[in-house]
Amino acid sequence: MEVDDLYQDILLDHFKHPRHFQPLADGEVLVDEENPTCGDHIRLTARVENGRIADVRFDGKGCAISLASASMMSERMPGLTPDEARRRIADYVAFMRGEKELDEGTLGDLAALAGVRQFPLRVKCATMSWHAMDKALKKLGV
Amino acid sequence: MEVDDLYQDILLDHFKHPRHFQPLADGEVLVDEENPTCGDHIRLTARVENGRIADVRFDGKGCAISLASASMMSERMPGLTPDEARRRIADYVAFMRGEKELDEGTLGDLAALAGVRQFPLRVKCATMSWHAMDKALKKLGV
Amino acid sequence: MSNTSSSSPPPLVPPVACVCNEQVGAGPFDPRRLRQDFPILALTVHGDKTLAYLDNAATTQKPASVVCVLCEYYQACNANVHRSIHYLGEQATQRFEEARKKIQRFIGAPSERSVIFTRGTTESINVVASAWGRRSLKPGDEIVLTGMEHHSNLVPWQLVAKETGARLKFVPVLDDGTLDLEAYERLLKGRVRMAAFTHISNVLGTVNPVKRMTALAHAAGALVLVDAAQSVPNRPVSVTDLDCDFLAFSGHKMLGPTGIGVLYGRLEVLERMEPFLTGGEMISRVTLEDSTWADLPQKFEAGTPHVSGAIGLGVAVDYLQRVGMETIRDYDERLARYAIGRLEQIPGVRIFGRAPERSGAVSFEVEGVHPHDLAQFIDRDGIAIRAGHLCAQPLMKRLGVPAVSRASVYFYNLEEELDRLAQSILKAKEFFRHGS
Amino acid sequence: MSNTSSSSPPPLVPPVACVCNEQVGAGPFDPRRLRQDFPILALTVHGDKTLAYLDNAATTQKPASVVCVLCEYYQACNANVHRSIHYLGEQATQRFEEARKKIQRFIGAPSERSVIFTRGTTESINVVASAWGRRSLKPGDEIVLTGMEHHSNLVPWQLVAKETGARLKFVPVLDDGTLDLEAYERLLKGRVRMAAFTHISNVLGTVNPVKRMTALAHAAGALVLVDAAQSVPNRPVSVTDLDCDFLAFSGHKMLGPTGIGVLYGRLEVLERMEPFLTGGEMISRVTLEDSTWADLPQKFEAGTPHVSGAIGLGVAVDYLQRVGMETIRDYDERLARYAIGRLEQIPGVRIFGRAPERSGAVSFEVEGVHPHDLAQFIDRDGIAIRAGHLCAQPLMKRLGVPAVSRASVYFYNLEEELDRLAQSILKAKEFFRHGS
Ligand SMILES: Cc1ncc(COP(=O)(O)O)c(C=O)c1O
Ligand SMILES: Cc1ncc(COP(=O)(O)O)c(C=O)c1O
Ligand code: FES
Ligand code: FES
Repeated sequence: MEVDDLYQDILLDHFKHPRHFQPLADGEVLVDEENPTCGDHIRLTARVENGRIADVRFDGKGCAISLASASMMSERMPGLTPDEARRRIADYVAFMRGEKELDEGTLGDLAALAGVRQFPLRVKCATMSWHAMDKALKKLGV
Repeated sequence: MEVDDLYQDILLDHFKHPRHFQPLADGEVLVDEENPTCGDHIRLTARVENGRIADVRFDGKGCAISLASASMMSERMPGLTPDEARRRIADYVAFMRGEKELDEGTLGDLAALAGVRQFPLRVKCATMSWHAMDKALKKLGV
Repeated sequence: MSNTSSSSPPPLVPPVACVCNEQVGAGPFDPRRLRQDFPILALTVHGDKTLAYLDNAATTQKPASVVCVLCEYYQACNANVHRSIHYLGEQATQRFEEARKKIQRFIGAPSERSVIFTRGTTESINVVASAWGRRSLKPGDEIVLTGMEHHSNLVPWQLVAKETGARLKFVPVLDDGTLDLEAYERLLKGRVRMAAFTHISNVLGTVNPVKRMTALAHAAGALVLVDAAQSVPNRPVSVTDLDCDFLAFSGHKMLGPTGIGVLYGRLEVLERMEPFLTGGEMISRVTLEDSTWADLPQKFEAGTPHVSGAIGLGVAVDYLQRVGMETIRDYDERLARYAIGRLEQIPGVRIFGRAPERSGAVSFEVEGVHPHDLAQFIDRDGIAIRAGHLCAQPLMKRLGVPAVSRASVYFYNLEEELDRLAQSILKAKEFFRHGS
Repeated sequence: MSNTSSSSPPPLVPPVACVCNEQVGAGPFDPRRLRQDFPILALTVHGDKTLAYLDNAATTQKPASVVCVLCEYYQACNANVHRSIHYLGEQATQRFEEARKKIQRFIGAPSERSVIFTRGTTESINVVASAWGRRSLKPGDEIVLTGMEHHSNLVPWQLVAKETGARLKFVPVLDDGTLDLEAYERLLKGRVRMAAFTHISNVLGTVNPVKRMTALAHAAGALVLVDAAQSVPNRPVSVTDLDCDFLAFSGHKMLGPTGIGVLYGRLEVLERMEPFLTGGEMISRVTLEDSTWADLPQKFEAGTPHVSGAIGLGVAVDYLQRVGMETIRDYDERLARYAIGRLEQIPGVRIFGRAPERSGAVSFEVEGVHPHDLAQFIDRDGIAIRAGHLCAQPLMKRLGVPAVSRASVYFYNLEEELDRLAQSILKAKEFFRHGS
C-alpha cells in the first residue's frame, strides 16, 4: 500500500477545504470530542428541523484524516432522520474497526477512508467526529 | 565435582555423630539461629571461663551440611579467647563466601566444607551455626 | 483502492515464519516425540547424566517456537507499542494485541479488555489486593483464604487487612490435603467481601472445587479471586465457566517467557477499580495537577509493556492448545500417580497430599535425609527436583515439617525419569545412612 | 579436594559462548560497522525502503548478543532462581545475580543489594512513590517536580500527594527548554521532602544539571529521585557521583530486552522502606497472620523475577561498555545537532529545545502538517519517528502545541539517515499542501 492510497486525493481535498468547517461561537457548541491519544479535538453543532438533520458545522484541530472524515460526515448527515443518522454512524464505525463490510454504494466517497483501517492507531482519527455527531443527537434529545 | 566431593566422609561423620550435640533445656539456650530459606534452626549455648571459651553445645534441625559444620565449630571454639574466636568466625564466613582464602593448616578438617562454596544456595547452611556462635559471644558480653 | 474498499483489511504483518519445525502438530500425543521440541531436555549435566527435569511447578521449559518468536520479534519487528506510527510500531502493536486475544480465547474471557498483562501471578494478586482491597475494604470486613495458599496469595492480603482493618479467615486443610469445605461454608456466613483461593496447590497437587467454591462465595456476596498459577498450565480453565471475578497466572509456568503473567478481571469490577501502577500508557488526560485514566486494559498497564514476553506467551498458548489441555491434565495426573507408586515402594518415604483429583506436583519426605541434601544429592544424577518450604510456610507448619521435597511433572516427562528418581532416592538414603 | 580447598571456587557456569560474532570489539568506534550487530537495521520495509530507525528514545534495537543470550538461556539453563538446588537452578541464579553485579558496576553503585530489578522506569518510580511516599509524607509536605517530566514521574506523585495531603510544586521550563534553576532554589525553601526530576527530557533533549540539583535538594533536607530513563542509555551515569537517593531506568531503552528495568536506591533508605509488592521470594518468615521481610534486594522483588530479561540487560550493559558511554554521548549529541541543522533548512520547521547540553532526541513541528500525518507519511519512505504528546502532556501545553514530532538517534544511526528524514519531510510538506 502506497502513501497516496491512504491519503487519496478526495481525502486531501476534504482536508484542505473542509466542508461546513467554521469557527463556532462557544454558545453554539453541542459536543467537544477529544482524541486523547493525540490531544486533538472536534467541536460540533447541529440542528434538527421537521424531524430531519438540517445543518452540521464543526471546528477544532486535528490531522488530515480527522478533518477530512469530519468534513465528509458533515456532508452526509443533513436530510437524514436521527435514526437513519445513527444507523449510518454505527455502520461507519463498525466498518472502520474492520467489524463490518459496506458496499461501494453505501460508502461513496467514504471509500477514500478505507485505507485507514490498516492502521489501528489512526482509526480513532477517522471516527472521532462521527462519535461527536452521535453525542450531538443525544444532546438534542432526538 | 562429584557428590562425594561435597559430602565427604569427614562431613558425613560429623553429620551422623555430631560432637557436642545434645538437647538443650530451654533456659540454657543463648541463641536460636534460623535459616529462613529452609526453616531449619540451630540452638546454641556456650560458657566462658578464665577468659576462654570453655564449652559449646547445640541442638536443632538442619541438613547434613548445617549439622556437620555446627559440630566442627563446636570442636574448634573451646580454648579460644572471645577475640580469637571472633576472628576465626569472620575468616571462616569470608572463606565460605569466596571472599577470602585460607591455608590447609588453618582449615584443618573444615576443608571438608570447601565444596559448599560452589553452591551459593547452601552457603547459609554452612555458616548458620558460626553466626549463632558470634551472637552467643555478644550475648555473653565478652 | 476502490476494489478492495469493501473487503476486510489485509493483514499488515506477515504470519510469523517459525523455522523451528516442531513436532507438536505431527501426530497423536507422544511425549517422547514432543521432547524434541524442547532442546533443553536433551542436555547432559554433571558429565554424562541426562537431565530429568522434575521441577515444572516452579517453572516449565520452553518449546523451540517460543524461543524462536523472541528472536524473530527482536530481529524483525521490535518497537514500542500503541503510540508509534511507523512500520515496526504497527507490527509490534498488532502482535502484542494479537497475543492478548489468544489469551482471552484460551481462558474463555468474554472480552480482551479484561486481560491485563502483569509480571506474573504475584503482581496480579497484588493489583487486586491493593487496587481493589485498599479502596473497598472496611474495618470488620472479612477475607477468606485457605491454609494451602502460596505466599503470593497470602502476604498481600495480610497487608491490606492491616491497612483497612479487615480480618483474614482461613479454610483449614484436611489430612488428605483437601480443603475443609464445611468450614468454608461456615466462614462465608461472616462479613465476607473477598474469597481468594488457589485452584491447585503447588505443594499437595490438590485440585480444589473452585467452581463450587466460587458459587458459594458469590451467594454470600463476596468477590472471588482464583490463583490459577498451577491450573492454567495443567488443564482447561474457563473464567466463564468458573464465573470467578479475578484469575491470576504466570507465563513462565506454562511454556512462556519469564517476566510476563496475566490478571483476568470481570469487566464491571475492573471498571470500578482505580489503577495500580500509574504513568505512561495508562492515562487519558494529564495536567500538572490531575489525571484521568485510559480505558481497559490500558488503565492497568502503566509504562512500556513486556512486548516480547506477551508475544512469547501467545505462542506458548498456541503450543499448549495443539497438545490439548485435557491431554495434559490426564497425562500429568497419570504420571503423578506413577511417581507416587514408585516412591511408596521406598521405605521411609511419606507422601504429602492424597486428594482424589490432583495435578503433577508430588511432595514427600525421606526419613533420615534432609530435603535439601536429597535435592543436592540426586542432582548429581541429573535429576532436578525442588526442596524447601515451596513458598507455603503455613502449610509446612500444618504438615509438621520445615520443608519438603517436590517432584513435579509436565507433559514432556516420562515414566523412566520417575524410575530414575526412585533409584536415586534409594541411593541417597543409603549414602546418608552409611556413607559412600 | 584438598588441593583446591584454598583456591577460589571454580566458576560453576561455563562462560556464555555467544555465537553471534559481533563487530563491537573489532576496532575504533564506527557506527557503520556496529550496525552489523543489529540485524533489524538492515530491514527493508514497504517494499524496498531501507529502515531508518529514528525512534530510539521510545525504545532501542537489540544487538545480536542480547538476542543470542536469550536463546541460549532458554535452551541451556532456564530454571527458577534462588531456591532450586539443581544444576539449572544454580546456573540461572548465578547468571541472574551476575547480571545484577554488572548493573551495579555500570551505575557505580556501592553494593549490588541496592540494585532492584523492576519492569521498567515506570514501576521503579511507582515503588518509590508508593513504598516511600505513602508512609513518609504528611499533610503540608512538599514534592518538587519539574514541568518537563514524563507522565511516569508525575502521575504517581499526584496520587501519593492526594493520599497523604502533600503538595506538588513544579520547576518551570524556560523558553530554551532548560529548567528555571532560580525558581528551583526558591521552591526548595518550603517543606520539601522529595525532589524528583528527569536527567534528560525525552521531548526536549535537555540534559539537566542533576548533580547540582541533587546537592541543593539534599541541603534543603529532601531526598532525590532521578528519572534516568533517557540518560543511562546515553552517557556515563554514576550514582556515587550524582549522590542521588534513587535512580530509575528501563532496559528496553538501552539495548536490553522488554519487561526489565532497574531501581537503584541508597541502602539506608531502602532498608527503612516497607516493601511494595509482596508474596514469594521477598519474605523471611510467614505465618497465617503475619510476615517478616527478606534482606535487600529480595525485599523489593516479590514473585518469580524476569530472569532472562535481567541476564539480557547484563549483556546489553557489556555491549554499551564496549562501545563506550562517552563515545555514545558525544556521537548522539553531534548527530542531534546535525539533525537540527538539516531540519532548520526547511521553511516552517520549528525545533523545540535549545539547551546547551543535549541528548539525541530532537522534537519539532512542521507548519501545515500534523505530526501524526507527518509520521505516517515519512514511514512510507522507511523512516521511523514518533508523533504525539510523548507522554508529556503538561510540557506540550507549555510548548503551546497538542503534539510534536520527534526524531531520536542512537549510536548506530548515520548522518545519511537524517538527510533522508529532511528530504522526506520536504516531500510531506509539498504533499499536504498540493497533493501528490
Ligand atoms: C524520561 C522518561 N521517563 C520515564 C519513561 C518511562 O519508561 P518505561 O515506559 O520504560 O517505564 C520514559 C520512556 O518512555 C522516559 O523517556
Ligand atoms: C499456586 C501458586 N501461586 C502463586 C505463585 C507465584 O507465581 P509467580 O512467582 O510467577 O508470581 C506460584 C508459583 O510460584 C504458585 O505455584
Ligand atoms: S492524530 Fe489527532 S485526530 Fe488524528
Ligand atoms: S537446608 Fe536448612 S540449614 Fe541447610
